Amino acid sequence: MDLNDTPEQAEYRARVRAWLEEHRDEAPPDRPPDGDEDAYLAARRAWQGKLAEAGLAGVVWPKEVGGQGLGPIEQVTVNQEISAAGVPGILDVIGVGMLGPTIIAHGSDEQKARYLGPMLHADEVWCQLFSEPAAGSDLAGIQSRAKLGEDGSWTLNGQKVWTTNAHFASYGLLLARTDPDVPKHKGLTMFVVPMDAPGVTVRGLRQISGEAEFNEVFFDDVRLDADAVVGGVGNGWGTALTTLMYERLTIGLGSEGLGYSAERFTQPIAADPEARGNAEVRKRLGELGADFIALRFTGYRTLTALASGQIPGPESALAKVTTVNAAVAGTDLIADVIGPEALDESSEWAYAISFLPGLKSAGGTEEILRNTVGERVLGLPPEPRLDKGIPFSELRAKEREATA
Amino acid sequence: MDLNDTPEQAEYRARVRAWLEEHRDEAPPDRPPDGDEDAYLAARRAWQGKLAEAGLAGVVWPKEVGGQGLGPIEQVTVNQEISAAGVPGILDVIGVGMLGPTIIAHGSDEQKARYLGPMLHADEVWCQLFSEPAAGSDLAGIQSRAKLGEDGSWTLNGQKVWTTNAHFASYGLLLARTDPDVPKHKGLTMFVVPMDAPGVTVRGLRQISGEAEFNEVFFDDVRLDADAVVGGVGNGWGTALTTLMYERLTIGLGSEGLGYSAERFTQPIAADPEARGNAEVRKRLGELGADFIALRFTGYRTLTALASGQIPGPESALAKVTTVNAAVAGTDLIADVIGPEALDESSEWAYAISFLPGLKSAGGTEEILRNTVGERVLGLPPEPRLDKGIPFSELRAKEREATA
Amino acid sequence: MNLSLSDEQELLREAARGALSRHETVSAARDALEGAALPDLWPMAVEAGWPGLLVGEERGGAALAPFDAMLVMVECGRVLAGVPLLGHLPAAWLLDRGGWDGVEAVASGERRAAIVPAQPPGDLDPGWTWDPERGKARVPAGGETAHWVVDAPGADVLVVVGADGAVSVVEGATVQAVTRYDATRGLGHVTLDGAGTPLDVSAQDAASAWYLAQALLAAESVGAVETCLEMAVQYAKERFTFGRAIGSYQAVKHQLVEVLRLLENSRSLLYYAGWAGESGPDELPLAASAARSVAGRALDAATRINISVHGGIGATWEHDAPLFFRRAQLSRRLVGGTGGATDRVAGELLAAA
Amino acid sequence: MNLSLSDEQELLREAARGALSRHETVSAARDALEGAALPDLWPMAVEAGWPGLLVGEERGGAALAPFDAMLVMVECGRVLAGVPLLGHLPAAWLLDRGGWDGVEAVASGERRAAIVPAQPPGDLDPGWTWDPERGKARVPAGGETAHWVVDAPGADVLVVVGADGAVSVVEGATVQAVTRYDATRGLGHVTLDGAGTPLDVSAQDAASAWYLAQALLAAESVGAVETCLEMAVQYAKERFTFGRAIGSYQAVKHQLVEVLRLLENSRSLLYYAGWAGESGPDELPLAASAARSVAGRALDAATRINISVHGGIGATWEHDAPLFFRRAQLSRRLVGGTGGATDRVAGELLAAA
Repeated sequence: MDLNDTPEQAEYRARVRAWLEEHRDEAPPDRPPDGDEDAYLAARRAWQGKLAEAGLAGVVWPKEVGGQGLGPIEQVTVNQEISAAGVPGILDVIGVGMLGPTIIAHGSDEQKARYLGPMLHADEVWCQLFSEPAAGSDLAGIQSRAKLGEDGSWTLNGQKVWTTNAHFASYGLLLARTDPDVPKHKGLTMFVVPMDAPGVTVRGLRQISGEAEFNEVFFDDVRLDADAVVGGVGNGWGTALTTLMYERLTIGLGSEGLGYSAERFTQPIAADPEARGNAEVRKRLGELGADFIALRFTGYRTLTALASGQIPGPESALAKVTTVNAAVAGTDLIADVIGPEALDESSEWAYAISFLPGLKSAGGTEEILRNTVGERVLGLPPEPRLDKGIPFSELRAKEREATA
Repeated sequence: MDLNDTPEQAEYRARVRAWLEEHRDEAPPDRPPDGDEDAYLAARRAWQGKLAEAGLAGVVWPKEVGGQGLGPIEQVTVNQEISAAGVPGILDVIGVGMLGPTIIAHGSDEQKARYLGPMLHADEVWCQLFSEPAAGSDLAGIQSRAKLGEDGSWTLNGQKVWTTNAHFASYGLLLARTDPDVPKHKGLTMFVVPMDAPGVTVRGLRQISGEAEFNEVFFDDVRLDADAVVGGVGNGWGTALTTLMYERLTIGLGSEGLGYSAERFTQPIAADPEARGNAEVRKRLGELGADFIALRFTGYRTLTALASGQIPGPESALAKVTTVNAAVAGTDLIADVIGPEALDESSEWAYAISFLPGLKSAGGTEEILRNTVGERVLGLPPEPRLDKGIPFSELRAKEREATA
Repeated sequence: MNLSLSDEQELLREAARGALSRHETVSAARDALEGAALPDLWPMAVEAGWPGLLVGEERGGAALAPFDAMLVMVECGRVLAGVPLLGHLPAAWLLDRGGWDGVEAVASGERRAAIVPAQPPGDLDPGWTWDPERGKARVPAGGETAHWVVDAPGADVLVVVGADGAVSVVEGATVQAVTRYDATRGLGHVTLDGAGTPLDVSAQDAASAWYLAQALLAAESVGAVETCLEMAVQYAKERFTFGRAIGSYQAVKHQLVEVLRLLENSRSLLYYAGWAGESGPDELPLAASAARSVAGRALDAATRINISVHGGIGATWEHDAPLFFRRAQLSRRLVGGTGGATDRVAGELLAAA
Repeated sequence: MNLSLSDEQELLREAARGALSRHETVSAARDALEGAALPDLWPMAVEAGWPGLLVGEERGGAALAPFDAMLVMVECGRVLAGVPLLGHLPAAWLLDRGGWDGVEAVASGERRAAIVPAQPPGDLDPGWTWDPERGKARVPAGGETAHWVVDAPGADVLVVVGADGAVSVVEGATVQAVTRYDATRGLGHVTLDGAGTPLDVSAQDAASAWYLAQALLAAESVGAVETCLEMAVQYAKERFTFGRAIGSYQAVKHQLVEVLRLLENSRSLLYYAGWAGESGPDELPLAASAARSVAGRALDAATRINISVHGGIGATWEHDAPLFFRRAQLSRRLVGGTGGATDRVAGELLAAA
């Protein structure tokens, strides 16, 4: 058991740190200042470009597509050093972290050549177009429909939701139903969608805080060429699983990345002499603090597994459950100690209080995560599935009937 | 809203109190002293006989079967006065509270004439023979088998469990499968079983505390006459539902009867100057204390409903969940405050700590209760049932296959 | 023993629900977060006779009991109505007890009152405490500004409970209106210059006013829990995933039943608080604190579970669920806090042991 | 960054599991409740070299790290083995640090040691505190009898941490053996007459011994949680109700996943405590307290859920589940208590803020 870098890792870290030291003045601030969002985004794109040129983006991408061909430990080293330097990381975490690897795994040579370079340098930012209003936990239940025309092109209609960055993305990776007459996992296909195509409409979706952290995206007779298909017609579910695996990996390594930590929740209590001596406050702080510290070491364990070639399983999803619940306990505690002033909309605490309920469902509800872990990790028998083997069109009809 | 007695109720209460005042010296102690259990039971039987003669047992039974023909408020008045007088109540709570009403509702005239009188006077104590090792939450899944002979008599084989009082009961009311080739709710029949019949074996079942609070009962070719059937052959499930309704009622009115209360858990903390000033201890006490007080008023609400002719629904089952969980919170707190000494086997707290885990499952697990309330009270859709309409014998075969 | 509502109480409740249903209070709660003015519901309250609910008949009131006022609060809570009764009712009750001259105008609602409350002494703290800068009661009274006073903005008359439980009437105090997270809740920082008129009430009356506020807040919370449960149950029946309504899954079903369990416990304690407010003053501190404690926990659970049962959509601006969540977050930290009420339950139990 | 076990650690663990599997420790735990003598596992421990795990090689020990000792404790916890290592290992480590003459015999296991620990000063309390009559650390040291000292009965050497953290060695103290609820746990009330020999260790060493005990207890708890989870999962696969295995119901499945979640968090913290015990002494108070806190919560949940998943049968004398429940109930209240460890986590975080 060793928490320290090997000599090679230490050398890599030193190089990363040196580069960041030299270039930190070129970095934009982490959060947009009041005012011009376009200018801010441009600065973040430029910064990602510099990181990519320095080899600090796409760390785990293969060399032949412009990556560094390194491992997860190096990726985490880069994350840690970027965080320590107090500069922002890459802008397009979703593209580089999840969608790029999907194209690398399933895309055609042409797709790789066309899309990966601009993605890595943030010349083109990407968004993930999987979730739909009617298909939440049941991702395969999507209804967006792409119909094949006689000329080999596709016509897309439907709606996506919870789409981060859609309002400035150049492309989206989209899952659509191409055959409703087979069981639901079988009739799906993955597409690359230009976000400026005619018929694409993006609308901000405001969260509890009032900020539009996500978007809804509407598709109205959007025409897609035959070469927009990624991974083959009807193979959309398998292609999407690759994205989801990388999503889990990003979350598994990023438990501290959400900005919640034992230290953050300790600060306001340490500043309050009465609260810091109150047994109930201390119990709550001790419990949530221990949870956050556990998460740090769960991250190290995940990394150890990755470094020895294992892929983290659904159990790393449990880290998300712990993160959300400990953060809720933390904000509850802080607001109890500080009182109504913590609920001022401009307070970091009010922001967190508003943000956490949505985070609970993001990336899979806690209920679905527990199901998955119970079945895949503990080997417990699955729920009876009423939708197995039934054509999607028939399923929908049944649903309408049941709620009528 | 009135918490006080009406003049009529007050007069009834006064009469009950006067009788108890006059006869309290004749009452045995509430718990057996060390030593002769047989003598103690004899004293408790005699005491129930006196209560019955005074009209303080079978309060809600109809007059024509020896009861008082009064309502639930009078029953609770009697319970309260007996408790206030510090004397034990009736010995055969299960017989008089649940089994007698079942016989009253479904029994033949002969059965009522033969059994109800001796039950009420505790000349014959009864036990409930429903639960089985393999049929826990799924009560209808029982496997005890009664086969009809050519002479019209039945031959019973099987095993029952969690049977209170079986070791001194004269009779049991037993649910057995009489037809395995129909779906499971349909092939059941209720029987009266003499506990001294050849082939009946009773074995004590020890709980966590080491005490045998329940029994297992084994039936080995036990012969039952045709007139042992209660409520008709194949009608056992409907007959059992009556018993279960009275069980719920007994629990619903008896939330304070388990001996847990806010006051009881307050006592040891009040005696400890440091604990009573500790914010964390106070928070835990405040929460569980408020829960117990709520239970008291939930009981009054149930009683109000009963008095106006409504039957308490499954929601009164929630009172049991609150009781068990608040009592667990209470014992946890007390043992944290007192330390290991609270875990001395002779301590009331160690006894409660040992007792509560079993209570959690008794009378239906928390999970089943939540299902029932969710479906019957909130109107939520049921779980998909894989066992519906399938003959019992076939179900069993499937189970064996799945676990093989 | 009879806990059923009287016909008059049923009527009062139905009338309240009817009156409130004529206003779009929930969407107003959302608009108010963006700066829109809240609809003025005071005329409706005046018409319904709510301002004088707890004032004697000879002074123009309805002479009803705390439980009746709680029934009205349940209805207000159900729809997040911004009716300033939480501040007014205990104030009006104290003014009536103290025989204050102008009580008729307060009872009629012509003038609106608000209480600047203080927490009565408890088993650990012999002094009166009040809200300083936090929503908690832990600093001895005597500061110059009372923070987070509910319904203070716009009140014509402030009834101030000071150190040692003495009560005075203040007209024309400086009130800085503030909004925090739940825009339906009027809050103010009240600067007291000591120029009040003493009101002739006992310290026991001042204490009862505090506990009355706890009971009213508990009732209001119960109403909000009812709505959250109804919303979540409805959605759980309609929303399908993996071929089944989500309400058929135990994970969802059991959470909704948990909300019901907390709701039923809260309702039971409203009866206790109502009974104590009318007939058992010695038990009012325990009863009202227990009601506040359990209803506060219920509100917290119900608003969070309502959002999570709805999934992502439940956490969006346009959905109603977050408005109830905002209500819960602020209520939990007002008038001594839910935690303070729980502590008081323990204190009362310990003092009686 | 590498948290995988070394080959030696894998071997140590396998050997421990193998050695323990040759004893019927779980049924012995049941029999002991009825007065039967526990099997003496000390010879097995001696043969395996456990008594000297944390003693230097030149003194006859194995010179291993705290994490290695924790791996052995996990295995002991899995089968409720009554091996008195919780008292012995911190004592032996202190005796080695202090260069005590007789340490070879302690390292070999020829003589058994036990620590009479004291809780190091924290952010609120500048003094050392120890277990008085409760399992808590809150009365300043100096009393004559230390209660509830783990593994004291039968120990040849007691290592006593006194007021101000001074450590002394006591041989032949009066120990009153007691049993409480979990008959596998040796407990004693130790009467100290002050006639010990001072041991030359620093207060920091004395503090580390306390935190070492916390980490060992955490590890032992993790082992018990593993077994409970395995038992419950197995049963949930085999037991059918309403035509389905109970493990297919979310109510059961999600509870088992909750145990897994707590277990994984506990395991992560064992790594932290192990690392701090070897390489990060400044972080040991935080790391060991956090491990104890989370593992204690895990043990509490796992033992209760294990019983309830089993239904009624899980609460019977003949079943193994209650034996683990008994272990949890007592462990929670020993060596400062799980609650004390949680409080210390807060204290360390606050002191560092």
